[in-house]
Amino acid sequence: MTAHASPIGPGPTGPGPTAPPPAPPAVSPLRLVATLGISGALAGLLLVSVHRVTEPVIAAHKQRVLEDAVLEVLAGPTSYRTLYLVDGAFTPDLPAGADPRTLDTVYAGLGDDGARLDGFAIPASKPGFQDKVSLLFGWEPKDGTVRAIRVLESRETPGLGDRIEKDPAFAAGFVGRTTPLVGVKAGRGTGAPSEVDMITGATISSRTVIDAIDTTLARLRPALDAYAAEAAR
Amino acid sequence: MSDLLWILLSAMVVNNFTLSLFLGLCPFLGVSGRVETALRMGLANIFVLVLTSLCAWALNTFVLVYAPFLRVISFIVVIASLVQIVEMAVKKFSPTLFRQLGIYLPLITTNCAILGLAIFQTNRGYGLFQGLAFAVGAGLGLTLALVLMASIRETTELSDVPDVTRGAGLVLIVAGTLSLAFMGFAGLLSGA
Amino acid sequence: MSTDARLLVTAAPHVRSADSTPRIMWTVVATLVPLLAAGAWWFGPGALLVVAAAVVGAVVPEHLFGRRGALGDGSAAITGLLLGLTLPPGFPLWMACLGGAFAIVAGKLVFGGLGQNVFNPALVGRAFLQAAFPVAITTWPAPAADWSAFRGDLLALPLTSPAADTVTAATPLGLMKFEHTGTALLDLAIGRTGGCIGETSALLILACGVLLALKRYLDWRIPAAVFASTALLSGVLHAVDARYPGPLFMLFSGGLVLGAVYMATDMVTSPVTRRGAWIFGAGIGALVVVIRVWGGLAEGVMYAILLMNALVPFINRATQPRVFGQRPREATS
Amino acid sequence: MKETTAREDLLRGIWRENPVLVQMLGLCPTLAVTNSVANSLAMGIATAFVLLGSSVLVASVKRLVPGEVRISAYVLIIATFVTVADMALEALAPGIHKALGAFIALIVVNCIILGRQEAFASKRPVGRAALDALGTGAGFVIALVLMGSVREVLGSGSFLGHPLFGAHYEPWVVMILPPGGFLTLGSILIALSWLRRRRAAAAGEARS
Amino acid sequence: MGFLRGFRHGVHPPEHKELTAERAIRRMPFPDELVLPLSQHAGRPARPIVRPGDRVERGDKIAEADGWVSSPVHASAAGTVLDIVPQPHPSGAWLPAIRIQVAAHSAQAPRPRLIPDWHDLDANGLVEAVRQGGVVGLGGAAFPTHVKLKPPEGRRVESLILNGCECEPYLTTDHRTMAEYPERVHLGLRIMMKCLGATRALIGVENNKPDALAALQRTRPDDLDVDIVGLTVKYPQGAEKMLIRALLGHEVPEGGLPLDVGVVVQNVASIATIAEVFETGLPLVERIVTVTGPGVRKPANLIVPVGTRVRALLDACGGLTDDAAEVVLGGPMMGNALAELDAPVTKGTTGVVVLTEADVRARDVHPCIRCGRCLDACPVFLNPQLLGSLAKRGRLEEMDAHHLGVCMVCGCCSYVCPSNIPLSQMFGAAKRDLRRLAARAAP
Repeated sequence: MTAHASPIGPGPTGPGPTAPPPAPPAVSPLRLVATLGISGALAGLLLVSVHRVTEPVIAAHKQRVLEDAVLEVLAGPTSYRTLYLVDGAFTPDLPAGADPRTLDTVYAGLGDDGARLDGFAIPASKPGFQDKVSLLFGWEPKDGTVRAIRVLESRETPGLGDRIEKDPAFAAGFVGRTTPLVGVKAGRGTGAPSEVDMITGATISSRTVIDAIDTTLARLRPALDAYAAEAAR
Repeated sequence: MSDLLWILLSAMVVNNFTLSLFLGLCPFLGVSGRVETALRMGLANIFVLVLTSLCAWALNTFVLVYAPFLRVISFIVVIASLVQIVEMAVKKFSPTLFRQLGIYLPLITTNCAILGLAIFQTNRGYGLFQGLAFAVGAGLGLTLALVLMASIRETTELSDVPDVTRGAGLVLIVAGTLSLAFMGFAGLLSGA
Repeated sequence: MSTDARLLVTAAPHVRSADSTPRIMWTVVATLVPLLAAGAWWFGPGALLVVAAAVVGAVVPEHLFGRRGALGDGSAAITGLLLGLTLPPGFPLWMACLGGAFAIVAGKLVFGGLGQNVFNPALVGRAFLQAAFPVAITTWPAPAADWSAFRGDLLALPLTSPAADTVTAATPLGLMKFEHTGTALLDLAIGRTGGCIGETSALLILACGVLLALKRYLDWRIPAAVFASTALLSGVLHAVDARYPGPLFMLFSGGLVLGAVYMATDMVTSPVTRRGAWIFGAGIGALVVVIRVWGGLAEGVMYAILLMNALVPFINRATQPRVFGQRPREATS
Repeated sequence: MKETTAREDLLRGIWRENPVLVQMLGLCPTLAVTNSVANSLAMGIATAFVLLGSSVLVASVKRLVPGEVRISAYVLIIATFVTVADMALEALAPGIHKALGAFIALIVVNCIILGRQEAFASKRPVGRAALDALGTGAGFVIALVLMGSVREVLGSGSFLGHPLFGAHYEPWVVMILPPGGFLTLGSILIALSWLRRRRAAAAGEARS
Repeated sequence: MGFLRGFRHGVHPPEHKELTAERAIRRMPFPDELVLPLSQHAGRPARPIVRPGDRVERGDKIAEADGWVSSPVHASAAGTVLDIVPQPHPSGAWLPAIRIQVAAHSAQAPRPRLIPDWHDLDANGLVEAVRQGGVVGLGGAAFPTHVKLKPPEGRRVESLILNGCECEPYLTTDHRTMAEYPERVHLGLRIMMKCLGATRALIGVENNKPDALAALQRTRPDDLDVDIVGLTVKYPQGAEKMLIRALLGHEVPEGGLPLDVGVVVQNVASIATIAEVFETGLPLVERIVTVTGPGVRKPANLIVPVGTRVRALLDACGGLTDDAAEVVLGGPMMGNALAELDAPVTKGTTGVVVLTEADVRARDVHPCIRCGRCLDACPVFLNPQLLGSLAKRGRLEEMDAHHLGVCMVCGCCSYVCPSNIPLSQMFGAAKRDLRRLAARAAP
């Protein structure tokens, strides 16, 4: 919002006069810079301190949220490993100087022994009805089936499209389905293993989720398969 | 390419900066009494938004990776200086343009659309071109909303608006209706 | 006559054309009656109740807060009727009533009543209902076994949800958009399809529209421009990629005919200039195609008209007629 | 400057010169985050915190800051407090932080805050500045919660997350969508204007 | 006639000309008293040159033109000057007028020629003769004719246009004039072309007067380049600018005069009067008036001495019916309603239309519904809808910027408005206010 009172308001703001306080005559530029510099430094100091206090809490929370989601869609494993797509292959090691946000990232579930590959948790996103829908889905590389899905962020229509996030029945419809998925109208499916029931009245939102999974897999599948084959050996 | 187009259209109509994200409301509710003014204000905004997007991208890529907590401060400082520099540059190189846009530039500094753009762009992790598409879309969206509101207000000025609703009340109801109408764009380019 | 005291002194002109605003409005109301009848024929008597609820919702606030005698000009009745005709047959009555009230209050009264509003009030009400109750308004109840039985959950108590287990039947546009299934053109033309109460019988609406256009109670340019631009755009798209629905389907499905004939031509919210009318109509047609083809919604007529309503002041400005004797150079100012 | 009492400084911003409902400032958050009472409350408190902090600080250091860089210094101070609030909220209530999103950071450009610094804190003693900030902050919270209540009750059928009308209530979804924000604030302003007019009319009648 | 020429926009009010269209012109008996306002023309009022008690003969000059844009007044009957006092005027105001007691049983004898024979005069002499004859435009506006006959130095008049449209409903004076005195029309044309040096003339006649067209065709002189053109029936075809557009396709520039496109327009009645003045040698002392409308018992086309009170004129037509409600001087579209029947017929009075209660019943004014009919009606392509809402809020400057100046206050917008908004009345008032403002601003 601007500091300029909007003309539609009922009148000038505040009780005080609008004239600035009497400026001290001729302040040296040095003092101006110094004032700003010092206040900047103080502000920085304050921020750094607060950051140091809050950062671990925030990071831990983020980590927990991610972990929850990853483990939920992996449906089984209790630990996982983060993989980055570098030069067409997944590797757990982040190359020096690379920004992890710009790389495709998946999470490989680890079996009881802490080493065996047990499914992938894969993030996917696609523009939906209102805005981008982000989700995480668990995927079984052996037969290409979906283990579970969880919509992480969406701004779909409340009561309609947001059921992709809020309606457990919708998410349950993905479990065990073979990719690539095909959306069908609820109750109209033929029973094929790739069919997923869409939400009545929220076809666009439902299809967004399905398409996000399909396109992400289409892009990453070679690398995922290669990694799975490597791990199986 | 379709990604960039979606970002642009999304910021422009689907999630219009003003009508859906409530950014840039001050000029929308206040300054937009005349269509010409609204148009110039919108153009000035597009200009500054694009520059801001560039700066925010540069800051995010080269500076804020190391000190994310300085984000708000550095954005606001950069935007303020940016507007100052633009104002000076325009004044020097195109006095005509300055006469037309000049008075709007200071208003833009504290327009939350500019800071909003920088922050949204950062939160969504947009790259350089995505950011530019976002900025252009947002600016066009702002301009569209401003011009629509201005032309509607020119008409309602000539209507027998009851005293009770005259002013902010009516403007907000109109904005609400515009916002309802823009819901028609929901899902644009997503169903295909 | 001995004294001149009886002489009237009025300003010129001393003769006036016979048309009056109430006459225009009530004629429009009269032409809506066949549409109501068609709605009742296809969807059962419950449809009439929905329309009646919308009319009551519109008329009561107009009476309470409007100008003195504002009901007499018939415009509130039109708003209620048109809103009712754009609702699904089994729409809960309390919602229809709320929509009618919102249409009149937010769509008209806040602007100062008849003639002052910017947006078509009926569509403001419809857009509000669409945003408020997205599920109910996209629930198209399947035909009941008995013609006279109420469809859907018409009688849901105020503020409560309609029963969730309504059997639904899809609209032609929904079928096309989400299942890529067409509907026979004849069914579309006479209205033997799912859809809103008043929008299914395209031919009937057209007939009423021609009647009104002949009486000059609506500007034929607007529907003509809507149809032309819709047909042209969808024709081009269809020619490029046959997956897109063809122009005839586009024209006859959904609310396009009703919208073009009755909503877009609302005098208050459409341009006053002839050139403006063409631009306005063409814009509606283009937006309809854009929303139907690339948007997330099956139907876009309502939004297209509302968006163009918002542009009307701008269009009026831009299409001011060139004044008699004005040199072209000045005409741009 | 007209002298005001401490009581006036505190109470003024709450209703009579309510920053949102009367002065029409800070509309962006008022419309953007008030789709639930909890969000409104959090946003209001965060803003009030920034306002209080900045006012106290500005009032304390006003003699040290030269007029030329006054605005820049204020913005710096405000931005600092906003960042603190942002980080604190993210650490303490991550759910609400996610819901408010970018709008926390946008407190920086909330003109209520800069406006109070310019109009009041930079000219008055620390105590008065604090009172003024408290009053204005409270007024902001009240306006936001008013908006949030209307929108949550109608739009979700609940208050602070507690269902009010039972399972059969059909929420008016539009109220928690963007148009609902505009429509709610518009209706509130029209209602207030109507009340003011009625009161003025009544007062006029009483006099005559 | 083939393709009919016309102009764009305009309206089609019911004509009602059948009441008098077939009735031959007859002479009305002299009234007992005449009221001759000093201001019967556009421009400065005339200066009286008689005193109470003076005896005057028919045709005597009783008031002298005061300046170039002014016109003298002549006694229209022999009698005695009673007084010079304010009297009811057709405009609604009370304005100074010379009252003459008509000499009873006077023969109103023809007198020696007061106006010289036209054959002997050059262009300047003709103009002066017309001026002395007190001839003004008889179509309603009453602009002194001699001014029109003398274009400014360096302006050439190519075409003379004769306005025989008579587009106002009810009126038939021009119609009867053309049908009964076509030779007079052609003679007037000849004199006028000589004055102006124009080589070409066009007579525009609306197609609802076939007998007038036929009569003009029949009597057309072979040595003159005269086009007699049938036009579509539409109001306001008789407005100068519309007529020029219809006949020649030219648009008179905004703020300009017909002269700017090389045209002078003259009304048929005025031209016939010029011919008559030169034929009889008598100045303009009488004119043809249509007395008509559902509120008058015996509608007629009458030759009326200028200065006859409307009451006397109506009595000559059998008086008013019981449901008569409004007496309009001029046509119903642009004419003035009379407040008092004592007002006289002046040189500019084309007709007296008496409307009944059923015609003029007050109608409810509704809010503007932006139907755009006024835009489709406005013959000068204004946006009366916008101008009307600006007028309602008194935004005069903006009205001016939206070309209010072009408005002729023809009444088309008011006529079509389904909400009965008095648009043209508002525009007339706004134009007056603007003129007043401009006059005040001028040094």
